Amino acid sequence: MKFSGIQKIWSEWEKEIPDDHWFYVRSCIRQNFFPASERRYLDIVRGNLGRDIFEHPEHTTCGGIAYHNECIPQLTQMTIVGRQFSIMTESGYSNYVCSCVTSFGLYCEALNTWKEHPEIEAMVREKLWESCHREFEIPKSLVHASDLIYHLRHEIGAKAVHKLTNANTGEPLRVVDHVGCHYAKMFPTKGVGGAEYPHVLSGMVEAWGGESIDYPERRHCCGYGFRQYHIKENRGYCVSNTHKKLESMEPYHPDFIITNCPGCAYFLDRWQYVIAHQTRHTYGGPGQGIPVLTFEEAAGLVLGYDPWDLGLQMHQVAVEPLLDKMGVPYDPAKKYLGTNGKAIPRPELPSIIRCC
Amino acid sequence: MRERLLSGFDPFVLPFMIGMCFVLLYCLVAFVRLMGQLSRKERRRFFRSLFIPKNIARNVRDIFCDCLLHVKLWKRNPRLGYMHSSIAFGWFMIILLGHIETFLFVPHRAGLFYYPIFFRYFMVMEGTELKGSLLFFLMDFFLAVILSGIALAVYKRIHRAFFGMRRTTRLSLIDLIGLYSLWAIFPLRWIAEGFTANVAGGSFMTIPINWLLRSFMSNPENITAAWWAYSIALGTFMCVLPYSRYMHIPAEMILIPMRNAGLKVRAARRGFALVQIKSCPGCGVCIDACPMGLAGKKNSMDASAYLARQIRRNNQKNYRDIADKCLMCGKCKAVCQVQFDSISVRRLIREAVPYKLAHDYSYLSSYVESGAVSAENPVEVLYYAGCMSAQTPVIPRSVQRLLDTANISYKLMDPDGSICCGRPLILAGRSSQARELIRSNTRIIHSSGCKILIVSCPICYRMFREEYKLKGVQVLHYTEYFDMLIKEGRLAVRQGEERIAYHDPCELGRGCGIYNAPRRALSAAGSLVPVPKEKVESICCGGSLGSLTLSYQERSRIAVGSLKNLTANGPDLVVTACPLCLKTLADASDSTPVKDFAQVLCEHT
Amino acid sequence: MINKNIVIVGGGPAGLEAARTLRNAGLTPILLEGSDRLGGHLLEWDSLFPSNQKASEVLESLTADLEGIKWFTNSKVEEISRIKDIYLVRTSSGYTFQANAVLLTTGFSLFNATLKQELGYGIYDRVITNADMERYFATGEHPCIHEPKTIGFVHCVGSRDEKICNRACSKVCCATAIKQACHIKEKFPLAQVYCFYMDLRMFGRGWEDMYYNAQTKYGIRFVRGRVCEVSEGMDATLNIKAEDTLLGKPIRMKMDLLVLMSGIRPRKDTEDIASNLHIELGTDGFYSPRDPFIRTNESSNEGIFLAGTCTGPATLPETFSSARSAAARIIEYLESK
Amino acid sequence: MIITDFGYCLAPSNAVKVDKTTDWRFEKLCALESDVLKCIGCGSCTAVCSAGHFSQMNLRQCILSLSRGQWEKSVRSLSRCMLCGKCLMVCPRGINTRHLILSICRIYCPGEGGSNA
Repeated sequence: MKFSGIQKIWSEWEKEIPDDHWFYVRSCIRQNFFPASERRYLDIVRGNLGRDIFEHPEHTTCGGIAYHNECIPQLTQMTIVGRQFSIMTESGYSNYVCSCVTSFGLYCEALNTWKEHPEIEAMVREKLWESCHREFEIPKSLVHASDLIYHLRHEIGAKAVHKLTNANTGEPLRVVDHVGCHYAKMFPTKGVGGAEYPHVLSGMVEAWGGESIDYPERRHCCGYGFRQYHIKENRGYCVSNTHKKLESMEPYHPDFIITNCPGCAYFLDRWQYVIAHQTRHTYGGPGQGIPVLTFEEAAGLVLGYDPWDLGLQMHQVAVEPLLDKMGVPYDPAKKYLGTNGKAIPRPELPSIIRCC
Repeated sequence: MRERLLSGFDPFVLPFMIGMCFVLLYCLVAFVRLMGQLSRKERRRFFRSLFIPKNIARNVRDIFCDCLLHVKLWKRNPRLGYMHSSIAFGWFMIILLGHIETFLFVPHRAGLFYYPIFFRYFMVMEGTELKGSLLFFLMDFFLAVILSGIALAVYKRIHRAFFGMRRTTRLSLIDLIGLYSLWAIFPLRWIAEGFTANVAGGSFMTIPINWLLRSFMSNPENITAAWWAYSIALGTFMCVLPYSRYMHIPAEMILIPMRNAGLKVRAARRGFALVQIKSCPGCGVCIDACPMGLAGKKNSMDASAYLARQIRRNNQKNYRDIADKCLMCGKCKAVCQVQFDSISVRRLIREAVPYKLAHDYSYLSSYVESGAVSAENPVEVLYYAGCMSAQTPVIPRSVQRLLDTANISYKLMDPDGSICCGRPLILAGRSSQARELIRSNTRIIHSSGCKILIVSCPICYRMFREEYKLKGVQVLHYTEYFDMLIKEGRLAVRQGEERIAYHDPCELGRGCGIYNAPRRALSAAGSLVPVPKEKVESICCGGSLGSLTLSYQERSRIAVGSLKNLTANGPDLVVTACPLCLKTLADASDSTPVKDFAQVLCEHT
Repeated sequence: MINKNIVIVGGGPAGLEAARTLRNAGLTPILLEGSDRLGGHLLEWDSLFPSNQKASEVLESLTADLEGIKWFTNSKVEEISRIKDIYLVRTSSGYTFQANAVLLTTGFSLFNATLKQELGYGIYDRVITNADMERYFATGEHPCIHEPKTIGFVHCVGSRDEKICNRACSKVCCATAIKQACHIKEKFPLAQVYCFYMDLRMFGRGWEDMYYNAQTKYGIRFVRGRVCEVSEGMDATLNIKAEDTLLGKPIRMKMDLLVLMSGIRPRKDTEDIASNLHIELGTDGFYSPRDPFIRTNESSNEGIFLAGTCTGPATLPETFSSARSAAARIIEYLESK
Repeated sequence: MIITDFGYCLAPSNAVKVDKTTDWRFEKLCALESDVLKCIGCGSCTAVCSAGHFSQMNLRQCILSLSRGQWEKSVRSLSRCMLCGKCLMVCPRGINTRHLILSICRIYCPGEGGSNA
């Protein structure tokens, strides 16, 4: 691998990320799967980095899941996007940040469609006005939440409590990344580093002391694939894709997987359990999976947040070996305590792959 | 005439005796083993035939004509015939006369093998007897005949064109030893008898030698040396005989009664086939006959004589290669002096090749059941064009047009894809696999309710005739059928001007013996030009499915050679009656047009 | 006519051949070459298909006798202006030449394979281009070629690809790929060599024989399908993804060396020269001849002539013919003036 | 193998992993029958095939599959061959198709594995 070649590509595929004053929209599924991620993301950006990021309680889904499952037509979905933008406009912001990669792709798609076909934009404005008497302005910039962290990665690195290194040996942790398909594959210019060699996550990993590892199926889909997953009969196909990715990264013995997409984090994590129960194979050594962190969780760990505050107990694959490696202190007793200090229901422990 | 040595023995006879005993023992063992290889039925048939008077007479005649006089060879090539028969018959007569002499003069020595052979050494002549002189004359006469044969044989190795042969068998080392010892036997006998001619008597051959020898070699020691040399030559020849092509001498004695008993080749290297292989004298007639020689010089090593040799040597790779390459045109068998059924042997060798993948034709049954040919409105004539005809559409089209012209109501058996007749499988040595195809086609034929099956491909035709049991259905090649129609006046053919050279497809001619029907029919349409090598002698076009390994370059060289023979007398048109020959020859021909039989008839109706 | 000036822009095969032809006709052409050596792409090539003749030999015979030709290296053309029938050609070396006719033999540039990011040229050590391969053949050295076991040749890189705005075929890559494949197989007889092609366009004389020999003599395996993704494995081997379209299945393979057949693209300065001289460009970015059959050597601007690959992909013999015909056309033109 | 029934399971990959397929059979075939390398995939053999008229037999595809180490299915389809020789007549590269088929039948044995071994 020629590092100079990659750097050349990265320098050619940089994108402009505004430094402050953001309007933040959440992801539907991330809030369910890893509810702490978004909360801590806001904490990190506001608290640790001192930036202005605004979240409006009235924002909704972008309609992506319904759209990709062909439950709603594109015009409906674009009208929802218009409404989101109108909330941003009303709140006085113009830098739009979304937490979800699917949404990011959709926003890009909508903006590009409107650019190519102004008549569609006009129609959307009309529909939005008809339905809820709102108006919107096109955001000045549209970025994904991970772009922001990428932009601020060196600031985070400077404030790091724990580096992404092995606390005992000092060696950098080996990290594989998985960038959500809709992040850059649809509009390569909209992703940091483009579609083939995305830099958004590996940039963070390197800035925080880890080693980013290139593996053959790096660009492959995590296996979610919307309607593929939502129809149960097709799930074998979904899990096969994840299986392919895991098989490809296994020989590199990664310490964890970092992703920027809500669905990917969920599926790469949960499918390890399914695969273990179908093939008896685990990818992080006997009984061990490969922990999957969202970029917010990774940033949180680096900045010294408590693992349970970051919601790491919600993971299927046990994160404790990783925490031990990084030297992150944690109290096993508090793992299953809710934010109010009361015990939450404990999961049934699977037989083959460790979850704690 | 009396014995010179009272003991009746001299050590020089030992080489001969060793050789003789070895050969006899070998032949005995070989015979017993051979009998073991035959099935009980075959054995019974063989032994029974030995006692049928008609058969006995036939055996004697055949042995005399084939083994000694080489009548067939005489017919084909008189010079070669003389060469072979002079040695074989002459030697036989010398041995016979030797025995007669022994019997007449020293009956008590008749039991000794060597006595008749070395008679002149052991005897002393006292006075002249007419009986003796006559025998001496006869002995010398046959010796002279043999020597003339050997002189020809030596000359043949220098100048084979004298015998009209382009190629002769390339001999192996052991064959060469056999050959040279055979050549040496008779001159040495001449010299040895010449030494003793003044004592034991002689005639016009030996006495002059005696004078000559005595003029510069007076030492009597030389006498024994010459007899030793003679005996050693004999002994060497006998010792190498079982391992050389000369094994054909004893083998043919068995071959002829076995053939007359009606045995068939059932295994490639056992039983009757083994006798045939051992009977091959390597005369080389098949080498020039083999079309493979047209493909290239080294291809002549694929002729039957070499096949027999490789089998004798038990060289599996080589005999498999030779067997696989053969076009199976059958010409070698047709010209063979010992009627070596090399085609069956080759087919059986191919059958012995192990395959991991068996054929599966179960898919055919649904096609057959779906009613490939409708049983409604049965007609008398069913026409099977065959697989190959799809590549030569002029044939089925012409056949159909002729049938229409003759007002024959007929049906097509394979308007929409043929099931192969199965002959290609048989030729490839997978005959048991062909059964399913035979079954399917038989069912289709019977379900059509036809009485006559016309076939335009000779390969299929031979298959239908030999392997199918089509009760109540007459199988006719289209040449036969149209010949019949013309003869019966149902098909009128206009006489044309063209000079036609007819090519006999191997499977139709040598395979099924149909030579005249196509010629008769064609002569109604044009005038037939004689072809240098035709009918039995016709040269395969090179396209034959019989060959498994021949490359297309080799095939096309054969085709060019075959075409050269056909166009030797400058015909306007080359006509054949086989789709494969048509395509192969047409591809090879750049001046003379090549047409199909039916096509020509069609153009003249 | 003797005193008329002809300036030839570009000292590659077409320029050299045209200059020689004009010289042989008694004229004194001026040959301008931007780089420091005459020869153009021939300098970078080791051998030429289908005869495997060394490129250096061809170049040698082209440059053996340059007497009567005024040639200048390091003379990049900066500007060409027209005053009535005379063209003024100003070069980077500071000279200005007067010309009654200008012949453009500016040639082509090889497609920049880094633009096909998914193939990893410039990223992965073992991905090289046809030009790198020629350099390797010429020098026998390449840091990443050590006894490769599996070698892949990817045809049509930068050709027949609308994603990089080139729908056209580059005409010579198929033959080059097969030539190089046979060559590398000769060097590493144990290697398994694959050619990934979209269509095999072996239309030239003797080319089909090359293909036949590649199949039979060299055992090169041909896969009809485009390599569309390359990634690096643990030991720097490459994992490639393609579809064997004849098999109807995607195939995955490990490769020790992947050679990209970069196609023929117009030079970057083609557009500048065209706008400077007001001559037309085709949609493919190459100069357009005045008509595609008879006046193939004339540009849309009088007095400006074209030859060689600046008018589109061409084989070397075609380039030479085009150069000679351009020379003949220029002589006709000058005589008619 | 499967411990928990999720109602779905891993689907086998459709991709051919060329370097994971054992190739000695094909090498043996090439040694025995160098003609196999000549195929240009024109499909003439398959177009005229007598057996292909009634079944799935496809010599063109079989040759290709063998060269990619995928013999299982394609070799089985060769068992339909009637050896009629039409393919021999049409092959533009002069491949001795009949003997090629026989050689394949000698070397390859279905049931010995060979999809993605």
